[in-house]
Amino acid sequence: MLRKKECIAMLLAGGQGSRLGILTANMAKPAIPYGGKYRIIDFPLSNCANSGIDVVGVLTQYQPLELNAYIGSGSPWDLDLAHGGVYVLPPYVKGKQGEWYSGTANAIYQNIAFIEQFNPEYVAILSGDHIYKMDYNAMLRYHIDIGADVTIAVREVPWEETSRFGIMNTDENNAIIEFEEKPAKAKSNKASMGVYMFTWDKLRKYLQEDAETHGSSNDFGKNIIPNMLADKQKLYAFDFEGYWKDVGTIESLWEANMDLLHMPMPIDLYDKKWRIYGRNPGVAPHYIAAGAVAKSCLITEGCEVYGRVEHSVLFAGVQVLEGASVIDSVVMPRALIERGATVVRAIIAEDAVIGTGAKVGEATGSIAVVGQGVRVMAGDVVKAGEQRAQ
Amino acid sequence: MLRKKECIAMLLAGGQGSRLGILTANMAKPAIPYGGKYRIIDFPLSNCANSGIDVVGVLTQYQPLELNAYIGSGSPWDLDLAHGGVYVLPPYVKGKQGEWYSGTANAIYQNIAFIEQFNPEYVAILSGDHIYKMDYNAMLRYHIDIGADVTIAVREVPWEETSRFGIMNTDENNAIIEFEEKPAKAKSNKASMGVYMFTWDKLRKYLQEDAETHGSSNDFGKNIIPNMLADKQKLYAFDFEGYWKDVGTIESLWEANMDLLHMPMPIDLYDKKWRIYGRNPGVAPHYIAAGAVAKSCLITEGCEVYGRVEHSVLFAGVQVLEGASVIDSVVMPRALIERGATVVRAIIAEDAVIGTGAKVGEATGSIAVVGQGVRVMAGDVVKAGEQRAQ
Amino acid sequence: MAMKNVLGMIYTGEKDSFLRELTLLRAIAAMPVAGRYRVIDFLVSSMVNSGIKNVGVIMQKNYHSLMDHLGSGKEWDLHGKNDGLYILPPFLTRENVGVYSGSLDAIHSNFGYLRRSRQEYVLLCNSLIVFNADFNDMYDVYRRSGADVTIMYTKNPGMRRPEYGIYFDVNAEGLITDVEIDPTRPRYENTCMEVFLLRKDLLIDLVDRGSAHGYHDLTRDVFQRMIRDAGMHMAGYEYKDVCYRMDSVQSYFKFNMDVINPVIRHALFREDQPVYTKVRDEMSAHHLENARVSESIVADGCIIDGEVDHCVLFRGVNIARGARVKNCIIMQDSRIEEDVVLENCILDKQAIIKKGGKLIGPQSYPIVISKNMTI
Amino acid sequence: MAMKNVLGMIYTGEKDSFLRELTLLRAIAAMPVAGRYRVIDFLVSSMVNSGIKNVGVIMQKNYHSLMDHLGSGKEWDLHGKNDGLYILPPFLTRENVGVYSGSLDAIHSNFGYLRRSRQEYVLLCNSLIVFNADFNDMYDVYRRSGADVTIMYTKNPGMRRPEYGIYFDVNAEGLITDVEIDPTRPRYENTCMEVFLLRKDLLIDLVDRGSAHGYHDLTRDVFQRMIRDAGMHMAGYEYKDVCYRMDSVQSYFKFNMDVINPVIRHALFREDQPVYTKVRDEMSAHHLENARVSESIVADGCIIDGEVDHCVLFRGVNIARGARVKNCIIMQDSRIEEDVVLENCILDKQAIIKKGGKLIGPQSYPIVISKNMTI
Repeated sequence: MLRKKECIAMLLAGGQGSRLGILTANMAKPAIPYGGKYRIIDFPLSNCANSGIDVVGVLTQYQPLELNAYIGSGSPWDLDLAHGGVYVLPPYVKGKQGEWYSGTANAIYQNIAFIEQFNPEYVAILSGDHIYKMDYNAMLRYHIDIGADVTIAVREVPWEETSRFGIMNTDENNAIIEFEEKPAKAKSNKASMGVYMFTWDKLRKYLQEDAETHGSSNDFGKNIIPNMLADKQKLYAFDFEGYWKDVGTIESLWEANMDLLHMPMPIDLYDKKWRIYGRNPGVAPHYIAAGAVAKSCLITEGCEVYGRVEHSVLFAGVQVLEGASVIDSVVMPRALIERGATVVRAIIAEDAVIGTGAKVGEATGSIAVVGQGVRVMAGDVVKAGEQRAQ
Repeated sequence: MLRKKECIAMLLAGGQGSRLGILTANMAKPAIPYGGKYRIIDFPLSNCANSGIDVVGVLTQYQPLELNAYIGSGSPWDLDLAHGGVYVLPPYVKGKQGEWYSGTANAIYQNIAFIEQFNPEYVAILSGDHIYKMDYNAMLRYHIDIGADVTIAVREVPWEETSRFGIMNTDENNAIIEFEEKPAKAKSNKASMGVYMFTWDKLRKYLQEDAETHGSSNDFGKNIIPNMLADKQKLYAFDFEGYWKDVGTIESLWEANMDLLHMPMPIDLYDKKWRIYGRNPGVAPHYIAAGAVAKSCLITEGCEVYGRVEHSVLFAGVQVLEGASVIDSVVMPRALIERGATVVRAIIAEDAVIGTGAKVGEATGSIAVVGQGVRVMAGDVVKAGEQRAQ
Repeated sequence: MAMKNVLGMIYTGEKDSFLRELTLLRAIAAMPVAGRYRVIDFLVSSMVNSGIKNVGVIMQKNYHSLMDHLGSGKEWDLHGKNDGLYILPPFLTRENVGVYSGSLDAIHSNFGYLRRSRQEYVLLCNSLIVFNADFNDMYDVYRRSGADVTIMYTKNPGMRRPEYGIYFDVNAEGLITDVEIDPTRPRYENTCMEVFLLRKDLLIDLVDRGSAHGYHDLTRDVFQRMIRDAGMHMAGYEYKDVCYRMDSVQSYFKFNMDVINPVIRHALFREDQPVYTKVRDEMSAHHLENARVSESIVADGCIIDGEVDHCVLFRGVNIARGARVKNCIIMQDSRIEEDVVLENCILDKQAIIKKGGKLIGPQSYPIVISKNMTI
Repeated sequence: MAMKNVLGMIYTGEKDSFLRELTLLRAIAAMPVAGRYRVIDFLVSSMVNSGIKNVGVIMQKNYHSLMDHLGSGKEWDLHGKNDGLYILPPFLTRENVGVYSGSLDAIHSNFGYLRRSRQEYVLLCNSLIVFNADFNDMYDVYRRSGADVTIMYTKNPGMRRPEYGIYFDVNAEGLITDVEIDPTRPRYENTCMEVFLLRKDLLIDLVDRGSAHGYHDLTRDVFQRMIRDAGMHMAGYEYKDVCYRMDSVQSYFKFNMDVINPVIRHALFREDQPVYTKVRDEMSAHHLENARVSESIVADGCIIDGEVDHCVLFRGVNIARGARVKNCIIMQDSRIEEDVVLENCILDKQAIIKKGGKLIGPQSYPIVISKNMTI
């Protein structure tokens, strides 16, 4: 009874993100706050909304509570629809027993029945943990025009970093002729962004074959794409230019936030034609007290600044009290920086409290992290690179 | 950041419903169609909406796909809210490993963090597989006024059936002094309806204790309630009068549908003050052709009747072609009864096709069942009591 | 996803006097049809099914029930923060007392909405035609043709009216070469459906210029002049499926009677292009022991114990035992008591025909019973 | 869940001439306040937070921006099929050209909505007072008092107006014993907040009778007579928290300046009673290298590189390097260019002050710059 959809998206949001340390102790990686107002998953969801894709399945299995509550009915992304919308898809019991997702391809395989409800011609497979603005509709038009079975979004990376990525070797028509996972000596610098546009009939066939293959990792990069290449299917690369960031580590998460303090921003988040949507905390505008200093920083609703904030990103409801200073740091929602505390080159997670006169982070060295809800006692010190948990 | 809620509901919809045979082969019991326009879960969800409860957690783990799609954003029950709404809660991975729900109490235990987000004073625990109209707000007011720790809805059953139920023995104030599961010789005929109103602080304490008890079945009826009784907590019965039906077997599902053909209906579904909401298929009014017969039956939108329909319930989009007859039967959405076929004392599941001249069911004996999407070939016979699967 | 770039705009201020009592308190767009729908449902659903995400409905007068029906646009998935359904009543300012003097004036008053919206194209429609179109096809034709405006037309003779309507001549390339307005006898079989597709900036420009010259009606005053004077290219797009014009009691009656016919009904209600409407959460219809229903369509919530022949019964209608109803349209929550005889009648909502009543009208001029009447 | 049985009804037709240019194109209820809100947000949010599920907003004139702001009611979770947010414009029929002659007339025209709704009680409010109340307390007092009507009042001297307003005497039992309307010097300190709680059927009866006697204003014509003539019991309910009346440019300016103060702001924006508004999905505000912001509130989407002292900056405001802005209210998307000096100004939306401009008003009579002006 569901209306046929030309294209639906499946968003892989199951990542545990263990390289993000204590930040992902109670939270799936796509739920991590980013950029003052967002969570990482806002980017692919907003891209879908802006591209006109109105069915999005979100595949989760790790700590989905925060993500589930955050996505809710999907209304921030206009995905609260009667005919489509956003669906959170955890593993479930079929027949007598349940089965967890064993890999990215398996997660899609287990949800074939979900996809078939919408009878789509094309399925976009997206990753839930990158920061970028992309028109999936343009990619779909390219995929259709070129007659591909699968189109893979690629971007050029510096040659010296090619060994960290899945590299696509293409011919002069952008057809993919070879795929190398983290090659020592790359032949191309086109790296996969983990964004795939599949013709659904083809994908279903390869998912089914993969599921029957004993010993498969059930992974798109390791199994599905190499199998399709081996079978001489039509694989094309779709060139993407623009900001793209994997926020997979503490350092890269911090850097991605600092990137926004450059003028002009490397990723334009003021762009009214491609807004990034997120759940709004619904609090009053931020307040800068007499005598406070706020410069080269992003500050959002609900913040109250009595102290000094420089070259930092403050999320909703952060308070920086008199005499406290926050420099080169990321302070997540509702954290409290008490009087005289200093925070330098640090990430302070949600609801953390930095006590009076405490010192977090150092002007050089690795980023210091204070975990969600953690209280750093008055006068205490959190060193560069330290991750302070409960 | 979530607004405090006085009372939220947790709906146990994990039932596999194995006594419903092939009807639950691909579908959780609460998703079973009932009454021409509804699915079983519409009753507790509509009761919540009509009672003013606007946060409902739906606990599923068995075949949740159909249920998930059916619930969607929650809009049919006005539960598509930014501050609350309906949440589907399957098991998930915490830390390194996942855990399936081991019992009704365990399902709630695993979702304590979900509940605490709303900081409720009271939590209603509901079962997802009964047909009844009940004002949970009235039950809550009773619970508060009498100062109970838990209030259990009870209804009087015929004395000869007491051995099939959980029986509450109460004193003159309706305090529960004893609970007997399926007693051979009952002292009371007040049977639990599986509807509990808990003071959340108390419930949380007992859930935590139960989770630490080795060998517990993690079940409300077997563990939580007996433990509370043993500890002399305040347990009260809340008397319910009115229609209540457990549709746990093929026969009772058929009967519950046939009940609606009595005038007046034993459960008034035309009541504008307590509407039962459901997802609307969005099809045109039903059509009765020249020469067709339709009497003593419920027919809904999208049906087309060219043949004969008597004392039956037709769901949306059912077609009964020329010369076909449907008597004393339940025909679920989009089933097709081809020319000259006869259906008697049967349940025809969704999208089934009864071929030309085929005969399903008999005038006496057990109910015949044709499963979802099954095609009964032209001229074929499905006997009384037979369950025809693919 | 291509039609995302098209804004739907519906003008609901049509002349309604031939619909008599039926439009006393409602716009034509809000007329109940086919058992559970309103006229506007077809157009809004067509737009949404075609992929349009932003629909503005220009209200004129009597728009209370239309507003109530459309609500937040949720039934059409048009309730988003961006785009969605916009209800555009004639707005009252300190100076302006509302009431537009024509479609041109109405669009002019909504330039703010037009400019704010993100779409580049506008699909502009009147609201009195019932049809279920996939506009993607028209959009493709428009894009390929390079014409300034593409206008939908039909050859369906049922859409022609003596001394009324707009008729085209269309050449082999699909371009409109002549336009006739309200001819006594239409010379061309191509009847304008008043569905226009054009660039938003062109629409704004045309309306602005038309307004400045004191014109009132976009179709009648502006488009005809465009070909004649401005040398713009207008292309025709033929709509080949079922369509009906709701401009009189007779045409309203005919449409409802026709829709009983499965062939017509299946053409209008297609599985791949559903027609959405406000949901009432009614129980199924109950056919009781003495019901004898034949060649009729019946909405949910009806309770029938009498004889019903070739009728359209809306939601919540009661037909008591012994009543006989033939060739009638009976709207929501009306009650027909015992032994009533009705033939060729249109009963508006909540009408009651008391026991034994008898009303037989001629088929060519059905009796109309107003809302809430008890007879 | 008790307030589920109460219908919220907001009348937005107040006299707005003292707000000058600011209400030229918008109702008072739609006035932008406190950086990201509209006046009506406080009332609708209070109702919703108190558990009211059905809110009707009676529109009068200039309601375009108010309608646009409220939209489908989604931001307040008032977009359901049952109950929800109802926009009630003066509706035009063949006979009626709209425009109510007063609150009584307005409510009378919406009897249909009142009767259809399922609630038994009505909380009736005007729309020009800003406060954040939990109405449960008032409801409890009303239920316990047994009075026919309960009316909210305040002793806040800021709410008094010479020759304007309604003042009560309240006895020890909380009953209102005298009402003064528009006295030159109010004799009582209890100022009516025009928030009434009563049974729906009583409201309908009072309005019906008032209408029949040719009265226009519910508060002024009917309630005063109720005590004097009909012997009905009216109880007072004192509201003790922060409240402001938006009835002139001065009071509007004062409210915005006051809300910068954390004590006032925290009293109005409480974590347990959030104020909802239409979300614009703006990026955070960016304070650049040369920003020097002090004692101000700043909404998202602002880009600041100049000096800002004791100001309210709405969403998307730009303050260029070298600009100095003091004691100003700067609405959405306004742009202050290099080296501009502004003091005691109210800039309406999308105003532009060109490089080097200087505008200094007296604090008692701030300069108002209209929407879209470039200076």
